[in-house]
Amino acid sequence: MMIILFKTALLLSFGIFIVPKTWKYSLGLVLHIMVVVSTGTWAFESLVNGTQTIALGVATWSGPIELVIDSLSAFFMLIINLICFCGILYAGGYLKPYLPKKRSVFISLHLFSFLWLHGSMLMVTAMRDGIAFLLAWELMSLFSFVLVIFEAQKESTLKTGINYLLQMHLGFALIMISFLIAANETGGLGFKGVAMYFEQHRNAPLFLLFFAGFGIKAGFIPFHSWLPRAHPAAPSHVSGVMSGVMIKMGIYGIFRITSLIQNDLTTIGIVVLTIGIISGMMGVIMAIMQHDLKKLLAYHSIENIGIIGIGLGVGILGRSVGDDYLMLVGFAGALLHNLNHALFKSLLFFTAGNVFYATHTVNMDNLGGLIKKMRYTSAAFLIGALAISGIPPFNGFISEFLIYNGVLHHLPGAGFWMSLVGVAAILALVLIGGLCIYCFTKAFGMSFLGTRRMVDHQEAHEVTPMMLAPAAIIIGMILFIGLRSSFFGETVIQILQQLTGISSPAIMNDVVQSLTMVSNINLLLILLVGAIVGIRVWQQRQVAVRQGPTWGCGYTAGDFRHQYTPTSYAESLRQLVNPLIDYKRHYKSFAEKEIFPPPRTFHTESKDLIEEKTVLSWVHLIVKYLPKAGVAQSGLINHYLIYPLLFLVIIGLLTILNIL
Amino acid sequence: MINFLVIVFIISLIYVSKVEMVKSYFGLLALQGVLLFGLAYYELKAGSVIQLLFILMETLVFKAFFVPLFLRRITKNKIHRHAHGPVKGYYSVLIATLIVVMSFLIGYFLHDELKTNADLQVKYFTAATASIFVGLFIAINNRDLVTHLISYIVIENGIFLLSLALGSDMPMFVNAAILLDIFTSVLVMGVFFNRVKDYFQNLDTTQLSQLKD
Amino acid sequence: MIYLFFSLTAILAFVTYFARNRNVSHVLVFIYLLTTIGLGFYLAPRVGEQLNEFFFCDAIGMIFYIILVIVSLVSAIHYIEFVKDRNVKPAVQAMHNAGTIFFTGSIVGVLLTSHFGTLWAFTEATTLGATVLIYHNRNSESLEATWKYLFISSIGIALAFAGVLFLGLAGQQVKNVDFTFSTIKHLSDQLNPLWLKACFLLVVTGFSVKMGLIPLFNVDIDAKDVSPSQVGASLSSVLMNAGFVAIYRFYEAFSTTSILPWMNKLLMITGLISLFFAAAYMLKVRNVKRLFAYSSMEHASLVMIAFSCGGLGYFAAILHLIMHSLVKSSLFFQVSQMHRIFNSKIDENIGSYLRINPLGGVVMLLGFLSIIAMPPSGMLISELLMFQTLIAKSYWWIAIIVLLLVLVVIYGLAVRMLGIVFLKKHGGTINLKGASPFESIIQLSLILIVFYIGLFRPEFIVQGINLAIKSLPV
Amino acid sequence: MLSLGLILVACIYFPGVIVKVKAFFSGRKGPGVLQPWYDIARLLKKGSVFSTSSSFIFQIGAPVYFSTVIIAGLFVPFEENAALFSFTGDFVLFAYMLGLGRFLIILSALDVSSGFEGMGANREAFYGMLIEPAFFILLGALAMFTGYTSFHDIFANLHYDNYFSVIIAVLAGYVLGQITLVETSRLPVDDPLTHLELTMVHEVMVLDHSGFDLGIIKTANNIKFVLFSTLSANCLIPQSLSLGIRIGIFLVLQVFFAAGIGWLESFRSRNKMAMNAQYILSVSAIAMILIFVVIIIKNRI
Repeated sequence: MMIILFKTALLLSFGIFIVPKTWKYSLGLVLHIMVVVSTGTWAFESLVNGTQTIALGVATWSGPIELVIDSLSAFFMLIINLICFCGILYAGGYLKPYLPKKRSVFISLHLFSFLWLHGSMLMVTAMRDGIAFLLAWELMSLFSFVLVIFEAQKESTLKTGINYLLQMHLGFALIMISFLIAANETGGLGFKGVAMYFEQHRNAPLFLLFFAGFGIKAGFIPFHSWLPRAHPAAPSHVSGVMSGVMIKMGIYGIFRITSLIQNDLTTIGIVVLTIGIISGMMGVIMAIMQHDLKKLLAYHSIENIGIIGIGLGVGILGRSVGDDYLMLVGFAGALLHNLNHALFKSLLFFTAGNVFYATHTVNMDNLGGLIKKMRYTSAAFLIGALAISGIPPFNGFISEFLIYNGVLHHLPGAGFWMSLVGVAAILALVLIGGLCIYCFTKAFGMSFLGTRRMVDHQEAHEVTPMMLAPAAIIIGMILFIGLRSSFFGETVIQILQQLTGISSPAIMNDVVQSLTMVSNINLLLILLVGAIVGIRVWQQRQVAVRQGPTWGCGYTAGDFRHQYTPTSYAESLRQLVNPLIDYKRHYKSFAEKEIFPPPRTFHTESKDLIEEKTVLSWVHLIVKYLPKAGVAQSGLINHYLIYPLLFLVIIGLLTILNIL
Repeated sequence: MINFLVIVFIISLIYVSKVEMVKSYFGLLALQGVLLFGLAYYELKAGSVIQLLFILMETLVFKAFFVPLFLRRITKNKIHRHAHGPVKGYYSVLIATLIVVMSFLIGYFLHDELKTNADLQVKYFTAATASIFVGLFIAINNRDLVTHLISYIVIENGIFLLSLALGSDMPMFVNAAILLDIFTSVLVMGVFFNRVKDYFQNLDTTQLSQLKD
Repeated sequence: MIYLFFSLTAILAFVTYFARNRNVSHVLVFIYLLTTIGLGFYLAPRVGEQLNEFFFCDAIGMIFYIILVIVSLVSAIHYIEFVKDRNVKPAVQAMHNAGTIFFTGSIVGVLLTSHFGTLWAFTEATTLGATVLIYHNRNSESLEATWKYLFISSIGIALAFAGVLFLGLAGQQVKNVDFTFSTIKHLSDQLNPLWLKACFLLVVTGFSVKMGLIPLFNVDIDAKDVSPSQVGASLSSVLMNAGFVAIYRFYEAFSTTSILPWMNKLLMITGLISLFFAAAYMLKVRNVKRLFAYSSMEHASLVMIAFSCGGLGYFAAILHLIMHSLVKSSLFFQVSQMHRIFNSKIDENIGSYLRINPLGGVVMLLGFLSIIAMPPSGMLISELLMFQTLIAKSYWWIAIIVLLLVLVVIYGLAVRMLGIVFLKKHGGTINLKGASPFESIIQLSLILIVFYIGLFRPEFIVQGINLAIKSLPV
Repeated sequence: MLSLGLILVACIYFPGVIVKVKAFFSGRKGPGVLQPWYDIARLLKKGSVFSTSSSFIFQIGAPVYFSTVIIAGLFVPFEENAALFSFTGDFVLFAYMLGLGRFLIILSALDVSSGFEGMGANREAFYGMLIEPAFFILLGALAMFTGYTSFHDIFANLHYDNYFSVIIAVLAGYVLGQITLVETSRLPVDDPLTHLELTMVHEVMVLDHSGFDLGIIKTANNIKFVLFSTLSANCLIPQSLSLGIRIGIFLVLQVFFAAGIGWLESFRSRNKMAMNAQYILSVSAIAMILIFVVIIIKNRI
């Protein structure tokens, strides 16, 4: 039944190209719902009754395709379905202005790719066989690429898209080669083969190869350089889905591989943890330096991936030292953070999309004071910001709390190195948390609070309920996780127990207990805030309340130009991290005898040094020097005859000298 | 006798490499044709009549008579001296000699590499290699179409010698194909040659270098 | 039967040359193609049989015969539109059609012959046929390209013949003068490896011009650029296959001897250097047709690299060739349409194609996906198999180099082709009449075949290829 | 519950004592000990003025800040006497609660679109980010030392069996004291009594708050103060003594803390703004030393 539903949805997707422009979206929505229903049912079933296998009824080069849905796949499937559904809902509102502008083929291509991105991500989670997995994986990259270049008539967007495509292809190639290496040793192209390989050989090299491949998708530093480009270029519903779930496919892959590794655990754990810490720190630091709201969010994806990496790393280390608590709880934190990040990051991107929709800019230097024009949007953004900063009573805290718990629980019994590692992990998490607060007070304060900074966007207005609906759904989920965290903690730990085959009720109880406490306290907090606000309202009724100008320290002519700007807000941190970022300020200082100075402009920019060093320098080298090697096609027939001569002579010599 | 012919052939090669006046090519080609006929005749006396006729066709009629005439017709007092490449005058002679020496070495090397091999006629082989490489050298060194044509024919001569040297007798079908091949390619090249001339007025191939990257 | 066919080819070519009425000459070409189809049906049951002393019909020949028929049909169809659009002079058209018939016939010969001498002769014939086709446009560029092509490939062919002569010498030493593949293969291990090496080296050098590899690739690129697009299509699909088959014949014959590793190394070197140059030019060229020409070169070199790995690589190589022929020809056909619309083949003038001509744009897009080996294109599978063999042979460095160069190629293709499809550019005048949905649909179907192969693993193709490579060492 | 009671008791005189001591050192008589609370009570009764550019964030900022501090208060135990809430990793929640409060107070500062308050908000965020590691490293060290991961268990098992552990007690007390100064923005990081807005941190943030909001913010600050001093008291008071004596010691200790702060603020000058970052980081560094001490004591090396 469900299989038919799923397949019909995928088949009907081609209909998007045929139906008239105005129906395309509705058709897309229906198809998405069909996909969500079918796969969601499977996911729930397999969460309840354990792994199930579904034959898709088509064969590819590696034989018939079948979806193997175990609890891990199911978990990710549910995330994908939720976010993609919200995304398509949001797209309905967001795409409206484009409908008249764009030719219908573009709209169809976009919606088609959105559906197929959804579908291919689901398949990625459910494929075990190598070729099928790789097909699904590359399809995912492909369709996300098409989605990114929605505005492809702009050269910058297209360039970004191509950059994205290339990096994804590189990642794909790495994964493919890793699979092939395993297959070459064991004869099985797929996760089975990988598992066998891990049993027989050293794990670290292959794992790291896989990690690089999946890491490019996930956006671990130094494989991150595509994120801050692609997300701002893409339309918001796309960046929401990409940053919310698509990069999680990389994490999914890493989880899969992690569940298979057998030895070299310490090395692997240390590497993953280190990369996680670096990604987390650098991600958030770079984020604070941004002016573009969506770029800031993109860097925060890197930071959150870093947190997940930390969770994974401590989990692996826990396994290596045989501390089940650390392993399970660390993994649990990482796994749950996938869900959490998917929720609040897509929420943030959708609300940022609302801002763009209303003001046609996401440059924080020009925003400000939106909260008075867009109450709901800004409230939603605030909740997202609190959640992503890992602040109770929202969901972000829960997963970070789990990771903390794992590490802290391990510390007392830890050996020398492990205690240092644990402290490092805690330190990183704390700093990331603090920097997140710094960053999102900036993001929210600068874009929504105060008064407008530059452009006068009087025309800005609250967006349609259609575009707020997904935000509402997600906020519901966020609060649900925050207030019923024990349930989710239990679920993820069960999933991990199935995955790792280690089950210990004691750990479960401990985690459930503390999570229950956390949730109750969150509830209490909300009630208390409510109470105080109530008292306050009552008190305000009693006394005189009036409006007045902001206190200006005696200076009465203050206007919006006196506000703090994103740049000045970031300044104090900037001085601390200057070596890490290539910071430039463009400003012409006053000349010696400049009596009537002309108006001046001031703006700053900060480069991503890691990207510069690791990626761009090489690429520039190749693009600059490789074409210079193209000297053969000189156009002179005489030259064309030299090549065969040389070829014959050289090969002949090599042959005679038995070198060849 | 054979030795005499081979030596003359090789000398002709060296001369070809430094020719200045275009028309003196034709005589050389004719000469080479005749020499080839002589060699072929000595080689294939034993062979069947048809084959002999065939060789006659190929060498005397075609190589020695038709081709030079044809070339003379198409270049009819239009071009006298041809455009040189980087290597000029007697240097090209030096290089040609060098090539000849090299091919002697190769021949020698092969010879005592393969004592067993009765069929390999080292003299022919040497001449053939020399001719092929000299042909390539001319083509690389000169920039005008006539010389390119000439060089092609020189190479073909080399191939012919090679077939003598290796004594591998192809089926008639193939021999016909070879003849046809040289014939048509020279013909077609001649045709294009004319067109190019009409198009670019002079025959310097540097004109023919719009297509490049 | 086969002789009948060739005589028919000659006659038809002759007649077509004198048929100065447009429709008549079109009809003649189609009649000829029908006869090729007929021959195909005649051959189909006879796969693996010796037809007569000079011809036989084996799996690989049959595979590429089918592709030959498909591509020639499509290109003939496109030529009709081309003639209408440019209103080609009847004389020129007659010449071209005669050339087409001759060209196709000679390629059939290359595919079906079982004798090294005739193989060489037919390859030579393809040169002459190709010359006529390339010269079609009768302008200075085409003149230049034709001259170069003719001259260089004549020399190449001459060298190849020298190679054949060496084979003959080797054959003589065991007192055997029969040049059929079977006999040579049968006693190739008695032949003197030195001569075989000389033969193979010269043959690869000579036929490289057909397959578009170093050392003689240059003229091939020019030819594909200046000739009409449908000719470019056949050059980079049919002729490339023919060149491959020609080299394959020698390779197979010698594959049982001690020089097998040497041959593999040689082909590997050829492939790698070609790939390098293809990548280098990919970043340089502005002209779409040259871009595709270099991409053909890249694929040819990938084929060579895969082939030189042996084992699964043979399979990968042939599969790759099959799919490349379909995709690349359809892209070249699409270019002819694009040329009609924008009246230019330089990418600065061609933009937002998807908006101007949606169907054609889709063809370009899917074609792009196919040639950069993105799923659902089947090229993914063949490249995957190629990497598998590279890893199985543990050629790590080669694998890395190939990977990087392929990435560069993808970058080059992406920048140009996606720019054409999406970017807004202010080019010259746009003539929307040029768009022809009918043609686009044909091209689309060619690409969809490749997608089908990539997704569903058609059994007959797999079996055909396995049959073709079963005689090769594992 | 005991801890809560003690905290409340301490709250009553803590701020007053500071003021008294400062007055004493500056040769004045100074107001009564309960004066700060009278001021707060007056504020709570007053009406308020809101900036025209402020929004609902400004309205909820103060209440949230207040409630978070209250909730945080429910975590703090008095040695083996459990607090209201106690579970594994509760101090993580404790810290993040305060984080929530900080977040909202910063936002309400930014809400009024004033340069000064932006400045204050920025510094608050920055220093808060810098000081949090010290707190976590400290508790990590204590967890390693005692083998438990909740306030209550840690302080219940903080036995000073050997003289080494005295070092820990002192260090922990010191670090907590420093954290207190930063968190509650006193000297040397911030001077609440300065009248130069450009150099204020916390005070400048609440410039636009008035009446009820200001009242609860001040209350929250005082409670926060006592919370941290209670934590450091937990580290310092040896458990061998009987409960009554320890309560006594606690109350006296609070007076000492308050007096100490008064003394500090009378004789020490504020850091230069540029100095602050390094100063706060040095606290984390000292906390790091604590870790190594524990490693040595537990002979893990």
